[in-house]
Formats: sequence, structure tokens, C-alpha cells
Amino acid sequence: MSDPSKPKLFRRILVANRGEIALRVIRTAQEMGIETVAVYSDADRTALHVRRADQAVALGGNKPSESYLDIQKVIDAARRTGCDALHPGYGFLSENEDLAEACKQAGVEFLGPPPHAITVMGDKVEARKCAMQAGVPLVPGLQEDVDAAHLVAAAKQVGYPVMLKAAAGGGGKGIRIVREERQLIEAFELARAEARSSFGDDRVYLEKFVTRPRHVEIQVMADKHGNCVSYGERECSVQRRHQKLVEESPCVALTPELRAAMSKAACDLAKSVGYVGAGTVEFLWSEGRFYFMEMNTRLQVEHPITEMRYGVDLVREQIRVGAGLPVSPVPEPRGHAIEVRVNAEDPDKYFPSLGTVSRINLPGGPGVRLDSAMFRGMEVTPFYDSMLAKLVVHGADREQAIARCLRALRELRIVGVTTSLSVAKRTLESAEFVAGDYDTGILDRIEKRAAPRDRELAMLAAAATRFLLAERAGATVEAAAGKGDQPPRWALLGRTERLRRTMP
Amino acid sequence: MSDPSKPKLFRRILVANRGEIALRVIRTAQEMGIETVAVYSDADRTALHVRRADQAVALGGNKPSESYLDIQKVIDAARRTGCDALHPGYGFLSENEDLAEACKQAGVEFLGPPPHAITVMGDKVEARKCAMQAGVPLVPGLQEDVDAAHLVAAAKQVGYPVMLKAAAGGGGKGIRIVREERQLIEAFELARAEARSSFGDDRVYLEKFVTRPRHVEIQVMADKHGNCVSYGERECSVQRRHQKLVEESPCVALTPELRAAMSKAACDLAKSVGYVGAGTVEFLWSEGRFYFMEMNTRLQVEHPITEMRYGVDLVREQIRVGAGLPVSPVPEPRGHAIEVRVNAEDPDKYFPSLGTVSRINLPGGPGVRLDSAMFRGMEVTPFYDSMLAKLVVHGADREQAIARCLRALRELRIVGVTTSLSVAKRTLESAEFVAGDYDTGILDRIEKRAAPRDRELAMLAAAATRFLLAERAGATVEAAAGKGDQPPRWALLGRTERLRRTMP
Amino acid sequence: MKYFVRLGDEERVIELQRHAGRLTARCGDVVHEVDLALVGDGGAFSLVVDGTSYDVVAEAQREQVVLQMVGERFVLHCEDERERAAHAVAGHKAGGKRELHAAMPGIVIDVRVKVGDAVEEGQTLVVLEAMKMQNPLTAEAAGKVTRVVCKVGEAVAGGAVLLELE
Amino acid sequence: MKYFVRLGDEERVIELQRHAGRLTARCGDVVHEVDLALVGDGGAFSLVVDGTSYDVVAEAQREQVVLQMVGERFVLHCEDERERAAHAVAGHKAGGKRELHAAMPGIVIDVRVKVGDAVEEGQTLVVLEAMKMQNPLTAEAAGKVTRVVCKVGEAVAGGAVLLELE
Repeated sequence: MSDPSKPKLFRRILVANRGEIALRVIRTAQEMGIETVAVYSDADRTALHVRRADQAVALGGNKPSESYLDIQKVIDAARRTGCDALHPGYGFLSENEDLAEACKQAGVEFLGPPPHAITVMGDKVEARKCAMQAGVPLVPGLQEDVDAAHLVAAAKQVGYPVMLKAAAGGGGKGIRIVREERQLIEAFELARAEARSSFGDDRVYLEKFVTRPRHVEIQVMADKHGNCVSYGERECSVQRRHQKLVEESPCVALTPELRAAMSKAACDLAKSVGYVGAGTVEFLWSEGRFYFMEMNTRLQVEHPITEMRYGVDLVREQIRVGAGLPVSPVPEPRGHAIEVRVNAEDPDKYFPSLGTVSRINLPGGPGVRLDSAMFRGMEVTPFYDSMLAKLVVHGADREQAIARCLRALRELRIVGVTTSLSVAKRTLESAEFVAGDYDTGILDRIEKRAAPRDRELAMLAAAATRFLLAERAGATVEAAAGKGDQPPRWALLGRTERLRRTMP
Repeated sequence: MSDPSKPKLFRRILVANRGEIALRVIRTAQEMGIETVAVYSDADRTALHVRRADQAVALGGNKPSESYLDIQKVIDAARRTGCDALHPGYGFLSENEDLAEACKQAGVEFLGPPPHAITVMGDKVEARKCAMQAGVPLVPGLQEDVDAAHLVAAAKQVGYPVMLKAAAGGGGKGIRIVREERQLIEAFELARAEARSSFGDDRVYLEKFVTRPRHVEIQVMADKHGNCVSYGERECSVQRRHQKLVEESPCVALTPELRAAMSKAACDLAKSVGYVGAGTVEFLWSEGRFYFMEMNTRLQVEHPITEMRYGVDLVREQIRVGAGLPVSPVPEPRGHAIEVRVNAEDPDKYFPSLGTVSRINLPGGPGVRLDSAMFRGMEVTPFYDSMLAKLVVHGADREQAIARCLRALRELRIVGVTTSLSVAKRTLESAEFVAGDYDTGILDRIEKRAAPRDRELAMLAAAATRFLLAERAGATVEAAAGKGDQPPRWALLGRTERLRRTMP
Repeated sequence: MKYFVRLGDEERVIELQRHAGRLTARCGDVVHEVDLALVGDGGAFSLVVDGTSYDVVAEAQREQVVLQMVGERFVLHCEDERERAAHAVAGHKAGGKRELHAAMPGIVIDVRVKVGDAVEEGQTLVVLEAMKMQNPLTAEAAGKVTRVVCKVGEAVAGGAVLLELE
Repeated sequence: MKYFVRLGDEERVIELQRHAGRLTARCGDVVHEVDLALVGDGGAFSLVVDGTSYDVVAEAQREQVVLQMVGERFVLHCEDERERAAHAVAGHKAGGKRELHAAMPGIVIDVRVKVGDAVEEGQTLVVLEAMKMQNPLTAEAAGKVTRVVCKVGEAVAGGAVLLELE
């Protein structure tokens, strides 16, 4: 629905992604009256982003390298369908300067920063140099690529515990913490292997592991006229295996002064590289101080908590600044927002859980938003990452937001795969989270088991479920005999009867 | 999730209702750490409000009069379960002064106004007298009960068209418009019959039918300390058979001055009857002037659009003021909100559509809220009203809200019963609605059929669907022969083959 | 395979053919490239016509197809050429008899006609109460009442015959 | 009917009985009044225990019951007395042989042991790549590798046997 008299910002946007983020972009584009083109792998023929886009182009193949990571195929699809803009989402090619460059060559507006900004920020070592020059504080460590020969000496110099990070990494992938020298070599090899297979670049760097750190990030949006605004922070310290699980905004640890300083640092850094579009500057917070970690040159998974607090649509802003409009004024934030990522995984082992989603009960009511490309009958395959949905809630204050999130978590049910829901629930219920005084280690301290009362109840419910199902199996026979209304007398049937006689 | 050190406002609330509004109340109570008790009829044993409440009490029977309308049963349930408060929802006993009185006797806080306010506002004739005294403008007409003997003369005096309204009515039930004298007697009898069966009170009154009126209502909240606040207006002119279908806030027709005047009139009226809790004062707006229609002494179906704009939880406020707290300060409203009611009905004839809900695809993403007690496998029965869900959206401005609502309407699918979704879609797309210059007659002017392009497409899709299903039926045979990967050659099977030969 | 598709008062002949895996639909002189895929658990389809994508929910019961797409709900009648041929033979025997059905389960509140009455199109014949609303059931065409099957106060099932007309 | 319910390392004996339509559950000395109703299309239940209501989603596959309720997911083993008796007869033959299974479909990235190796509890045996993550599969208990069934670079199905141990 758009005013036909108003010129559209773009005619058609190619969405170079899949899953919930592709759907997220499609939704906003539709609301702006802009057409969308979905691309898809063979495995994704019936995925929701394909069904909801205006056009769909098959890329072929199942592996990301044959489809969503193939720049040439993606650019060809954009050209063939007459797209004048491309949204990369997050992951896949979103932080690939070659795609940004290829878009430029093809005359397609890349809805992200210019190639140079991606190159600099995509390389952790370069990014740290850049931050240093912009006056942004850094964690102590080595900024160069580390090789196996100097590894042991370098780690000793920085002091254990140390972190190994993929230079080309992001989203927590390819990060290892090493607490003792004897673990160092194996961790390094694994980090390199993951870096190679995930990013095609096996450079790894090393830095000191900060104690009790919080992961706090600043959302920025820059336009092509040199303006850059900040939408405040997101607290993302609830992580397992360096993958975020629960995010909230605002962060209870920040004072207004610190928030202003971090926002300024983030905007300064963005401006220093000629940034355009949405970006996130990630900081470590520790004992009242903040240190630059990295800048993600794309929309972040957890952007909806910012949207709920500010009442803005960040994808809309991306599209607007991409079209050359100045950034919109930033509204006053309201209340508190929390996001829970719902992953298909065994919550005990953090193993992916594959299967078919056979039932979904979605939460609803006030202050609840669900971003998901999941549908009943969907296969969870090993080809892509395991996030099924993002549950986002907003409340007038933190207490209400936590209570609302727990309420919505109880309502949300997914059958067919195991999910991380129960871990999120126990995190939000934990005294540590409720107090707000937590750090990136919080998940290691969360109770792994359900409360004893709930466990007893579950055992009763399991027995009652089996009893009812047995009764109903019996009831079918009874109903055929016209006695369906009677309590089914299955005890009289067949060999069950024999056993029953032995009971008191 | 609530701070255990803080005293709870209530220990336990009985929710004397069913459907989405019962669930709505349960959700907020849970978020406040207050237990809830659901009551249910036999037909509702597995209804969502029963499953989501902390406790459940069977009232027995299927008809409302045997269950949700039986004051004694409801009060007994509250007593037996140790409830210290009762929320009546909307409809059923929500505007019954006897329930409010019975609660008082039982020492249970009725989360609504005192019995006297219900009595006065529940009687249209009394309410109009009261409004007149409070200085609120009225539509010309007769304020007394009309009987058949004086009907024809009275209608002639007021002048056609006239409206017949149930004195005890609400929610558009029991209202008839009469344009000519020859329709008057039949309409009067039907209005009386409906009034009797719906409200147990067959008094009907008559007033002039205002031309091109808009239905604009003001949400108020009053506490026990004499304070009354307004949360601005809701525009509810999109109605069929006097049942609202689409509501929005703000109303484009109001100037800030008029809004202030209407808010003041609404608060003055509420204060004049010693009002407590949430209430809605309904006005007719016509050519820049407003006239009092009635006051609904309960939470309104469409309250969520107010919640989304103001970032408040009106049920939470009801509970707070019921517990004796002063009303909270009213935040600044933000953006624009729209609600669409999704009814199980044939959109051409406005007939209820009964059946089993066999599939539900819910909308999601930014700015979308869904309030519903619907679930897959639910029976839509003739016992209760036909509303399945409320789709509520919020956007930064009206244009975005409309576009978002249309986007969400395309996403929402319900299979098993026919719904009013397509009427809402065509309303939101209509030039009249988009321009904002509409009145309560808008639905009569909405295009009844889908666009020609969409109709052609549907015919193609129907043929393709049948073709695919036939192919798959054939493919099963092929797959058994190990040729599943080949395009199924169903044309070679059986008698289909014979027919195929005759085709060009 | 040819399909005869009816939507309201319109009918189209649409011919679907698959060659070497590719599906085409011919509607008059226009040929569309069609890609239709069943989604997950069935009942939903991903339809791509000449590159344009539609999210379709479909219920097909023999020749009746109910579609939800582009924000609309369509109830279509769709027979293939085989079915059409069969119906052509079976047809030609529909008499002038019509029935008034209860559009939904409810309680009969009023019966406004009796056997032998002549009725006009649009005339209210029976009033049915369901979901707290009184719903007048009207004559679809002019005719004569030949039988009254329901009575006031009676609870009737959805689809039940209430009257017979000629 | 008596049920033997196991959740993790806990087991309860729960006896369910219906008399005159009322269902009771005895757990030790405590007797609960239970009302369990199947919801709509099955797979979900409304459970009321002594007046307290729970919204339960259940998947029951023979003796394994997976429940979602109170915001938690429980995987339980639940056998009735008849099944328990049958198992008691069939039991007593589980040997010392164990298998390492692929917890999910993926690609074998590394095999860290060979036949004859002694392994410790928690030792990484195989590294499996799935969903862009490298997942080390570890020994559940100390033992000896008797057979290696997978090789590096191989794509394996979920549940596939990778190694045999003793």
C-alpha cells in the first residue's frame, strides 16, 4: 500500500539471503510498496521467503557456496529481474566487499556500507588499527595475524586466559578461549579450520580474555551526507559458545554518560571509514569501562529490540539512506525490550537438532513480536544455521519485559525438533539475570535442570498422557458398540484385563 | 516473574469470561505475578483460556445462561478458589450491576465501575439524561422507552431515517435503522426480540439517524481517588450490521481542540457517576461536531490500538486502580495503530461460518500484534460470538500502519471456516479509507469482489492445484516403481491415457 | 489436461501440460510458465507464474477448490475435461426443485411462509438465531413453497433442509 | 494401571485409576484428582491436577513421552506395568558393546582414534561439521575402540554409527 503519486525509493530489491532475515526485509519492502526478488537454493524451494517475495529466482544447489554465497549468481539474478537495489541481510555475503563492489559495477544499490568500509571492518586486525586512530579504547592483545610458530610465545606474553579469533569472523564463529598452554595448539587448529570453512580465510588473531565482561553494542545508522546517528545500546552478554541467546535493551550497567561516550565512539568510528547504512559497534564492558571489539557492517540479528524501544523500522531506514535520503530523526526510546533466539538444538549439548517442525504454537498478546520463517511441515536441515525464530518483547520497564518474555516463552511451543527455549526460560528466571548483574559467563552458571516441582509434575503428566491414550484406544472399540459416552471400560478388553486383576 | 519482596496487588483473579479477552486478562495477570482462575462451559473444556489459567472451574452447560451468564455459579467459583478480585472482560456479565453487587457482598474486588455507574450507563435512557446534565451534547431523539403504540408517531416526529436501539444493549447488538415507515413495525419486533434474547430486557428506544456520522470513542481510566485520565480516541466507523470491523487511532477527522473537548467531556461524564476503572465513551462525529452515544462500562474489544500507541497495558491499569492505586501518568502517544477483527463469517452475507479450524498461519514481524484464543483443531460453535482474532498493527504514521496491516492480512491464513479477512483487506485498500474521509456507511460502498487480475490468477492457481494433486496421485505409483525423481508420467496411467490421446 | 474453472459468473478453460519437467498453462492465447510446489505438510503451495511468486493455501475437495492468496479467499469450481464429459452425460436432469438450507446450525426463531405460498426473490422465509444474531434466510429466486420441514424453536444442524420450493 | 516413569536419574511409580468417570493418580502416599482432555487435533492436552491447570503439548512414541509444559521440555521414559514385566523378561542381555552415533547429519571432519585405542570418558573421538559448527563427539565412558565405521570427508546421516567401542 503506497501512495501511487509518490515516487518509490527503489523499484525492486533483491534479497540476497534466506530465513527470517530475508522475510524481515521482504516485509518492510512490501510496506514501502517496493517489490522484492527472493533467491533460493534447491533445499529452499518452498521456504517462506520464496513464497512471500514478489519474484523468486532459483540459484541451484544446496550448499551455501553453490547458492547464497555465489556472488556471480546473485548479481545475475538481480540483473535479470531488473533490481535496482540489493539487501544482503546478515551472514552469507552481507559483509563481503566483493559483493558490494559487484553491485556497484552492476548499477545496483548495495544496501550496506561502501566496499572500503567492509574491507577495513571485516578484518579484525585492520579494524582495531582504525579504532585506535579514531580514539576508541581497545582490549590489550596482539592485532596481527598469529601463526603457529609464534603462538605459544604470544599467548604467554598477553597472559592466560587468551582468546583466538578468526580475522575474517563474525557472529561468534571461529572464536576459542584458551585457559592453559596445553590446550593452545588444538584450539588454534580448530579455530583455523572453522575460520577456513566458514569464511574461506584462516587467519586467526589472539587477545587477552577480559574478566567478567559484558557484551554491549551500539546501533548506528549513517547516511550519504555525512550524518551518523545512534539508537543506543543492546546488551548481548547471554551467550553460549559465543553465540548470543538473549539480548536486552537498555543495558542496566550503563550510566547516561557512558552511553553517550559509547554512542559517540561508535559514530566517530563509522564516520572515520565513510560508513553508510546500518552498523553495529560491539564493545566489551568491564568494571565501568568499555573496549572496542569489532564493527559488524550489516543489520544485526538482534536489531528488533532497538526497533521496539524506538518505534522505528531499521530496514526502512536502511532503504531510505541507501536511496540517498538523510537519516530520520531518532525518536525518544520507550520502555525495555528483550529478544530470545530460538534455536533448533539440544540445550544440554548445544548440538543442532534436525527434523521436521510438526507443530507450532505461537505466543501473542500485548508487547510480543515474533520474527521467524518457520512453518509447520518445515524441515530443519544441516545446510543452514539453527535459528528458528526470534521472540521479542517490549514492556514499560525491565521487570515487565522479563515477566512478559517468560509468559511468551511459556506460550511458544515447537514440536519436531528440540529447542533452546528452556535455557532462555531458566536464564530469565535466574536471580543473576533478574538482578541485571551478569556477564558473558552467565550461561555456565544457569541451572541446567527444571525445578523439582516441575519435574514431579512432568512425571505425573507423562503417566496421565499414556493412560488417556490407552483409554482412547479402548474407547474406539466402545464407541463402535454405541457406548462412547460411558467412561471407556478398556480394563475389560483382552489381555489388559488379566493384568488388572493382579492390581490391588 | 515478579519481585517476591513486593506485595502483590491481588492474590488471585477470577476471569469471568472466555475467548481472547479471557486470555488477554490472564496474560497480564501472569505478567504481574497474580494467579488466575478460569471458568468454563462444557463446550469450552479445552479452550485456551482454560489451559492458560492457573486454575480452572467447570460451570457446566453450553448455553451462556447456564455458564458465563450465571452470576451465582461465577461468584461461587470465585469464593471456592479464594479469589480476591474478578475481571469480567467484555460482553457476558461485564456490564451487569448485579454481578458487581454480588462481588461486593462476597468481598471480591470487581475490576470495573461501582454498580451504580453500571446501572446508569447501562440504561441508554438514563445515560442520556446523565450526559445532558454533565453538559455533553446529544443526538436529537427520544430518550424514553418506546412502545409499539407510540412508535409510528414518534418516528414521524423525529424524522426518518431513525434508529431503534435496545435500552440495555451494547456492541451494536439490537440496533436497527429504519428508512421508511413501512419497515418500522418489523424492525421494531426484531429489535425487541434480539434485545430480549441478548440482554433479557426488551426495551427499545428511538433516535434520529445522523447523516455521514463517524463513530469516535474516548478511552478513559478512573481511579478511586477521583482522578480520571483519557488515552485519546479510537475511530470505529468501519462497521457492518453495527458491528465494528476495523478500528484505528488516532482519528484523522479530529483537530487537537476537538480531541481535547471530547476527552474532557468523557472524563466529566465518568466523574459525574463516580466511575472507577476502564471505560469508553462513544460519540457520533458529524461535520466537525460530536454527540454522546453511550458509555461502555468495561474494557472495549478494540482497546489494543490504544495500548500500542501509548505503550500502556490497560488491563494492568484496571488491576492497579482496582487495588486502590492512583492511575499512572499517561505517556505521549506514538504513531498510528489499526485493529482488524477477524470473524468466522461469510463475508458476502455476514452469516456466521461454523466448522473446525484446521490450519492457521499467523502474521509476524515488526509492529504486529495478534490477540486470539484460536488454535488448530478448535471448533467454531454456534454458542458464542464469531470473533476468531484481532489483528493489531502499529506504524510510525497512518500510511505505514495501513501498509503494515495489509501486509499482515496477506500473511494471516485461517482454513476450515470462512472469515471476514477479505472485506478488511478491501476496506484498507479502498480510496475512501486511504483518504481517511469515511463514515459508518463505508462498508456498503466497498467493492465486494476481488480485483479482476487476482480473479484470473485464482482461476489459474485452481487449475494448477488440481493438476499437481493429480500428478502426485500418479507420482505415488511411479515412486513405488523407483522413478520418483522423474517428472511423473501420470499421463501413461490407466484411463487418463485414453483421454490424453484426444487432446491436441 | 484441460480444466474448466468457474469463479462466480466467470469461466475459463485452462490447459496444463508438463514437458521435460516444465509446466505450462495455456489460458486462451496466453501461455504461462508455472512452477507449483507443495509445501511441507500439504495444504499450502508455493506458486510461481512467469517468475512471480504467490503463497497459496488450498483446500481441494473433488471439484471445489478453495484458495487463499493475495489477501483474498476464492471458492472455485474446477473440473477437468474428463469430469466435464461425465457431468455432461449425467446432467440434463436437474428439475425445478430447490431447497432452503440452514446456512449454519442454529435455532429456528420464525417461519414466515406455509405450504402453497408464492414467494418473491429476496423475501425472508425463515429466521435463524445463531451466535447471538438473528439471521433472516431469504429466497434465492421467486417460487412456491412445496414443503415446510422445520418448526419454530427447533434446533437445526448446519445444512439442514428447512423448506422445499419449486 | 501402574506406570513407571523415568526422568533423568529419577523414577516414580504412578498409579492411575478411573472410577465413575473420575480419574485419580496415586504417587506414593499422595492421591491427586486428575482431569486430562485431548485438545482439538490431538498432540496437545489440557491437564488439570487438583484444580490447577496446565497446557501440555505431548508426543508419545511407545514408551518415550516428550512433554512441553510450564515453559520446559521433558523427555521421559514411561512404561506401564505390563511393559515393565515384558522388559524384565527380555532384559539381562545388554552386553558391554557401545556405539558412537552421529548426533545429527553432517560431515566427518576428523577421526581422532583408530581400532584398538583406549579412550577416556569425555575424550573427543570424532569431529562432525553441521550447521556451520564443528561439533566434537566425545566418549560417554572409558573403553576401547573396536571398529571405525566412518572416514574423514564422509557425509553421514543423523544417528549413523561412527565407531564401536567396548
